[in-house]
Amino acid sequence: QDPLKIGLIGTYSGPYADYGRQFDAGVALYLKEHGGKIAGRTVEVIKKDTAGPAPDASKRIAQELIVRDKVQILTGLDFSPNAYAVAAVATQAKVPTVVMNASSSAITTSSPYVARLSFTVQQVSDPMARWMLKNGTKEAYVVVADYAPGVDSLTAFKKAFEEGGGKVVGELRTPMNNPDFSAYVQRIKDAKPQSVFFFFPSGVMPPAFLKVWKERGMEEAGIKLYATGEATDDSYLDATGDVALGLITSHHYSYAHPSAKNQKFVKDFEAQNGTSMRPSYFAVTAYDAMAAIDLALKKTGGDANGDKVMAAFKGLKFESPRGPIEIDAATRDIVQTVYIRKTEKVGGKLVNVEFDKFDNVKDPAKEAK
Amino acid sequence: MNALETQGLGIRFGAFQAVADVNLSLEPGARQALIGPNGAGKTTLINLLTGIYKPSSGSIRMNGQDITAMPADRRARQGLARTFQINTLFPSLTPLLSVVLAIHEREGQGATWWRPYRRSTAAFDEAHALLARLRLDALANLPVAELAYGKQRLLEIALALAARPRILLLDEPAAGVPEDESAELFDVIADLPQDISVLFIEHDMNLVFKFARRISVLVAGRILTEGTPAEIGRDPRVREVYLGTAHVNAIHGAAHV
Amino acid sequence: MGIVLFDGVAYGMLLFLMAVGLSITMGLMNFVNLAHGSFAVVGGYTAAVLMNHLGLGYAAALAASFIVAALLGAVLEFAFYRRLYRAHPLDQVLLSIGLVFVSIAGLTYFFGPSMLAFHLPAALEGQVSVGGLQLSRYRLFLIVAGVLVLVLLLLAMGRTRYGAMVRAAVDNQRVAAGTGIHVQRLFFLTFSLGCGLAGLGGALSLGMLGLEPSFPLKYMVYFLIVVCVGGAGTITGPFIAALLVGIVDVAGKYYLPEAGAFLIYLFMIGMLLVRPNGIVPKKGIA
Amino acid sequence: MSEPLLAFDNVTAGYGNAVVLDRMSFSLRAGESLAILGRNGVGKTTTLETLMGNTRVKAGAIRWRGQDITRMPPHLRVRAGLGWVPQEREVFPSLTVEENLTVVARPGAWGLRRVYGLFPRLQERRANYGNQLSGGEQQMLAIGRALMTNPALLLLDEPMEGLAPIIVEELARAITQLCEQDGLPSIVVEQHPVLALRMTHQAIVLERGTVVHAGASEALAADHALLDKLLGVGIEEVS
Amino acid sequence: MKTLALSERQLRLAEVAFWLLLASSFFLAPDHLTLLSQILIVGLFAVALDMALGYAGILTVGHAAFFGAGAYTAGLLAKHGWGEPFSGLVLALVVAGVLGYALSFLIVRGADLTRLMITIGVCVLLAEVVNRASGITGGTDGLQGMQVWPVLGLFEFDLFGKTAFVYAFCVVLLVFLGVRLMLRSPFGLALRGIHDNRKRMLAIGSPVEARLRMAYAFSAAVAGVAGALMAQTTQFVGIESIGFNRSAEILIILVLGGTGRLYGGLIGAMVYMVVHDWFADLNPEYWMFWLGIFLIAVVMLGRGGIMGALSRRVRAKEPAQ
Ligand SMILES: Nc1ncnc2c1ncn2[C@@H]1O[C@H](COP(=O)(O)OP(=O)(O)OP(=O)(O)O)[C@@H](O)[C@H]1O
Ligand SMILES: Nc1ncnc2c1ncn2[C@@H]1O[C@H](COP(=O)(O)OP(=O)(O)OP(=O)(O)O)[C@@H](O)[C@H]1O
Ligand SMILES: [Mg+2]
Ligand SMILES: [Mg+2]
Repeated sequence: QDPLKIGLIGTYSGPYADYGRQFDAGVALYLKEHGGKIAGRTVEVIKKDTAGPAPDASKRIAQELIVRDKVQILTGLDFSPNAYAVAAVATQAKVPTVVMNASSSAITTSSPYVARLSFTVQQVSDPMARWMLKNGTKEAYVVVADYAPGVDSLTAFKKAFEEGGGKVVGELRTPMNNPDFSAYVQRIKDAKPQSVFFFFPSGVMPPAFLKVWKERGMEEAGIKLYATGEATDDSYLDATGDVALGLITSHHYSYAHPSAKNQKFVKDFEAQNGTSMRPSYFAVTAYDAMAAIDLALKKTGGDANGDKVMAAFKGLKFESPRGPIEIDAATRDIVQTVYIRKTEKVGGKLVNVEFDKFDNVKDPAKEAK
Repeated sequence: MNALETQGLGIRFGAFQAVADVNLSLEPGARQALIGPNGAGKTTLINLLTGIYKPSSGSIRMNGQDITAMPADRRARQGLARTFQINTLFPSLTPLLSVVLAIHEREGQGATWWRPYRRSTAAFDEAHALLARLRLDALANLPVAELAYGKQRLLEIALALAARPRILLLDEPAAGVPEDESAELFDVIADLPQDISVLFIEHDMNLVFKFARRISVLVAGRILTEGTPAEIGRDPRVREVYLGTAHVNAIHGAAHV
Repeated sequence: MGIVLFDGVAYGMLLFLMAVGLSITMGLMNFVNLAHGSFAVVGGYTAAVLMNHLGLGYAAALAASFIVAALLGAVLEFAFYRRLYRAHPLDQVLLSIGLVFVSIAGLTYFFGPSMLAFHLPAALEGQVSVGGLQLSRYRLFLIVAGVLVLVLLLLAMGRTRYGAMVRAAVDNQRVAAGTGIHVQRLFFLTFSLGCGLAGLGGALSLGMLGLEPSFPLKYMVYFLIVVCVGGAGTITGPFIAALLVGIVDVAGKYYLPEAGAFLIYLFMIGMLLVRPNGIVPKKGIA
Repeated sequence: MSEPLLAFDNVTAGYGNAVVLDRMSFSLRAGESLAILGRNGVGKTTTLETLMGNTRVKAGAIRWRGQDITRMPPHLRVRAGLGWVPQEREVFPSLTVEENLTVVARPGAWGLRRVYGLFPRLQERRANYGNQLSGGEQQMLAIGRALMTNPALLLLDEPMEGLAPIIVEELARAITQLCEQDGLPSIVVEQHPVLALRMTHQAIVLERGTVVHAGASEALAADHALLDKLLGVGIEEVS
Repeated sequence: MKTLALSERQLRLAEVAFWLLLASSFFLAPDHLTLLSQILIVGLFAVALDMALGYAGILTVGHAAFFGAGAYTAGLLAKHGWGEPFSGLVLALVVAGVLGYALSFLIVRGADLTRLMITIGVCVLLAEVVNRASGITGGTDGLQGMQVWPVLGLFEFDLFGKTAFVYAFCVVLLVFLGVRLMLRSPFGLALRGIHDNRKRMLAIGSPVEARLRMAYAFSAAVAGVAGALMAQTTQFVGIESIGFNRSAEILIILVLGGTGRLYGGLIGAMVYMVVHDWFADLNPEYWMFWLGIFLIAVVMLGRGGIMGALSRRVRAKEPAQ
């Protein structure tokens, strides 16, 4: 049998190059563990760089991968616009496409050939609202980055929080390129809310926010802080430093997840990549995406036909390093456990320690419809 | 009615009054010189007349119409052309194209975008003729930046003439041009149709006394005196502040013309 | 109110510290140096690495960041920049963008694509109470540093013949050389100074901004805003502009958060329409 | 015979690939001023630009006080004693009059005070920026600036252009005096041969980049037929 | 270094050969059609920028505003039920042109740096507006749900990019010819004059600001067409199409190709995108390093971009008029 060709479209350069690195590491780890084979076929991964959000380049790359390189499966896709643009190609070419990160809810709806193994922003924001309510927080101030995922997070959080009887006392949308958070934090401080929930993309925004939070003595002022797991992304947590200590976040994966499967995953990952790089939720999704492709192709007997593979994805259930996951049969979107974690120092290292969870969380945006 | 007339024209740069209370008139067909010490305000006056500066006081009339607030390009289209004391040319164009460009603008075709300029044969013919008149035809297709300084001075005049002006203001047109050629140049100017009014600034007294029919003397921003060349040449005040002693003969020579 | 003003001033100082070098290389020397941020980020990395790995003190790290960035500027000036002083600005754009690309890839290669850890010394953490206001120590430090740099530069560029020589050489290199000015050496030193200031600015910014390889592109527009609104080629211009931008940005975000992303640009466009040549138009330094 | 102050030895030079000076030779004895005459575009300015190191010299050598300066960078030529007034004045527009002067100042007999003495107009306008001067004022400033470098030889490219007659007179007298009394000779490029010849001892006439006549100024000034032949000037008796 | 002198006829032949070669790549490089059509579109965008930057001398790093305006116009039209491609192009042209004309009032005054910053500011503000109006534009997720109808009702946009290539090629050629005509017209000559010396243009009676406004609007309109083409062939519009980064990238492309030289934009797009694609394939992580080295090398080897270097080798004989 000729090798299975997989096109991996991600960001390998520029400010988001960490995404591509994590993708690569996850994919490589899975293949290494399985002798470089998926469903008995040797695998050839062709990786392509979009250098960030770039739908036209992504679409071109997808077309070229299919037409020129004859790949049978597309994956990667860290940014939503890229995923949308590729989804159209997937439909046209009937090529199964596995989204490894792009988090806009409607991506799976936009093409029957798309399945998602990562998460949606709503999926991790909504449980945080419910947990806060459960733990006696009745009043929240919401801060999000002013872009589509931020708005998604805001909407999902607000909906869940208000439906559960809580009250959103203020909203702030901060520009994406915002060097100084002092004005926003000061505004919150003067509003004296009971709690603050924030969503920022992984990277420089959360530490910048947390630094000012700490500097202004917000904790001492008695304002509780919550966020989604992007704020304490394992990739950036070391660099973020102690300002993250004690922050409570909701997310689907922590590098410190205590399961045996994860411990092995982390150990192998470190053996492969060294300890300077932690596996983040990007790496784990990449790993899972390969697992899903492997399982699906095993079901089809190695046949990569688009319709067959997509049928095989539906309802696929397996144990991931993050915990049990499932591909929803109806929506081809992921169903997974969302954990509530607290940033703590364990063995001199900052990690997200899970202490509560919500099982079988589906994408709330699709549930609502 | 005068071709150009100013009333109480003045401009200040900060605290410095560069031109003050100038009442200057230019008759139709005038060949008038404007002389005065360095920094007297001659160039500034021309800049006021052409609309590069807005006056701080006074008014300007052209053929009876008040143009004090009219923008520079409109004045030019109404027939007011000038040359610059310091070369102000199109360095990357050729002399030929520079002149063609000026002709286009004169003909109101500057916004024509739907046909190649090469088709403007009439404009090219006219440009060739004009360049020939100023002996620039041999250099017509060289980049302007590569022309020697003196040739660039001639092109300054060509550009002004291409506008077929009714009023021509020349700021030291002959500076940097050899003596014989500057005489020729002034012949070209003298031969312009008699209804064109010319005002020129010049420090070469041979030329001034030969070609001017009337001379205005500007000192420290104000008109000191005006008169015929003979009158000006005799005026001791002009001699003291401007002429010095060297040019006595030239003046006398001119007076005989 | 007071605190918002203070934060705005501090943020403005940060912008000034990062952009003032550009006012020298771009404004004064007329070199469209879009790689300014690369020198800033090199300064930042220098400080962070020295402090994290060699345990150097903050002050020493700051000095090192200036020196390393200035040295890098000197090397690049010698190898590339000096060949392009008389070139078209767009050629300069191409060169400096090329350098930005190289710097991004290079830093990614050595330090990884994501943020580098940096921790302020304890003395600069937290707040002090001044006249009833809780002021951040780090921000107070930024303000002091900004004023210090302003004063030093004004003394160096304004009082001595040095500034006038640079302006003369920029006006007309051919004639400057023809009247005895050693243009090459002058530009070499000035360019290195600009780069060193960039490095210092980068290192000083670490307490607020995350340090990542893409820093040069991310903050390029901010540098340009400060320099252009202030008046390229001056020192006080960018200082005033940075203060205004900082105050407008912080106050705007505080009082009118919905307009947060728009304010700085609206302010810039407004300022440029009112004062097209900057708050302090370039004529003389100061 | 002693070494000349300045010598052009078969210099071929130009801009880029274009050759403007074609094997040009001339020399200048110490204590004597030289006039360079010629029609438009023959290479007078280029001769001075070559002397200042602003052109590409393809062959030949330039010697200044016995030293070969053919490849010397321009700023060192200034230090070696050449003081240059470029043809289009080229004052520094973003410097004030006073800065224009002080920025190039080198120690010596000439200082601000003396330049202002020569051109009182500059002192009146000393706070103006270079681009806020009248044409004649710029000319004065360019000359003053060259003097501030305290040169051993002044290179004047059409220095009288745009100056009022009374100033021309004064300046001509000053240039002659500089040579005679201060021992500061000049090379004067001029469109007006009569004036230039009066101020100088020697003269050369250029044609298409080469010297076609060299001799004493006085002799040339007196030989109207030759002048007419070389320069096409029908000289009128001016003074 | 000898310069090769080409007569006008030879130049014209070279132009024809250039376009024929491009057209023939339909058969020569069938695997690269999508890249080729994107090169053409980006090339047209660069040509549009050149009209403003190279010819009118308006330094702008905000031209993505018009590219994006065109893209969103075509995209929204196709999303809301009218997917006919040509009418989409025309509407994009009009919208971008009008926007360009309106903005030109802010831009034609002022010095280079001022213009530069105002164009950046306007571009960033527009991008922010698109981000805020996510209900209409999809914000950073991009505009989903475009339905572009087959070209002329016959040719579907296919997976191989054949239709897209032919469609883009024809439109780009047509618009390019229009631009070429304009630049060689009296208006184009006037632009060169303004670029060279604004003061003299005023003195010969040219209404400089009006000319510049017109040039800016033209340039914006062409950029709008390029944006619409990109939207239609991608069948998706991302917010990047209107942002600062795209403006900066197109500037690099144009400068690489050479400004003020008609073909500079197209050549720049070809070289930049092919080289970029090649480096990114070889080395997805560090292609920026190689691309940076490439750009530096280009500047070091010759000024004025590729066309600038070329023009020093090849010189058009001056036509005897
Ligand atoms: N923009 C300005 N700001 C301040 N002063 C100025 C400005 N422009 C000109 N001046 C001053 O105004 C005076 C008049 O200058 P103008 O150029 O009109 O003189 P001019 O009579 O043409 O002299 P010249 O014969 O030397 O050319 C000069 O003293 C000059 O310094
Ligand atoms: N930058 C340049 N590039 C190419 N050719 C040039 C350049 N500058 C001058 N030339 C050419 O060199 C020749 C000599 O010019 P130069 O300026 O030396 O003449 P000149 O004798 O000083 O004339 P003028 O009396 O007009 O000042 C001219 O033919 C001119 O076209
Ligand atoms: Mg004057
Ligand atoms: Mg000359």
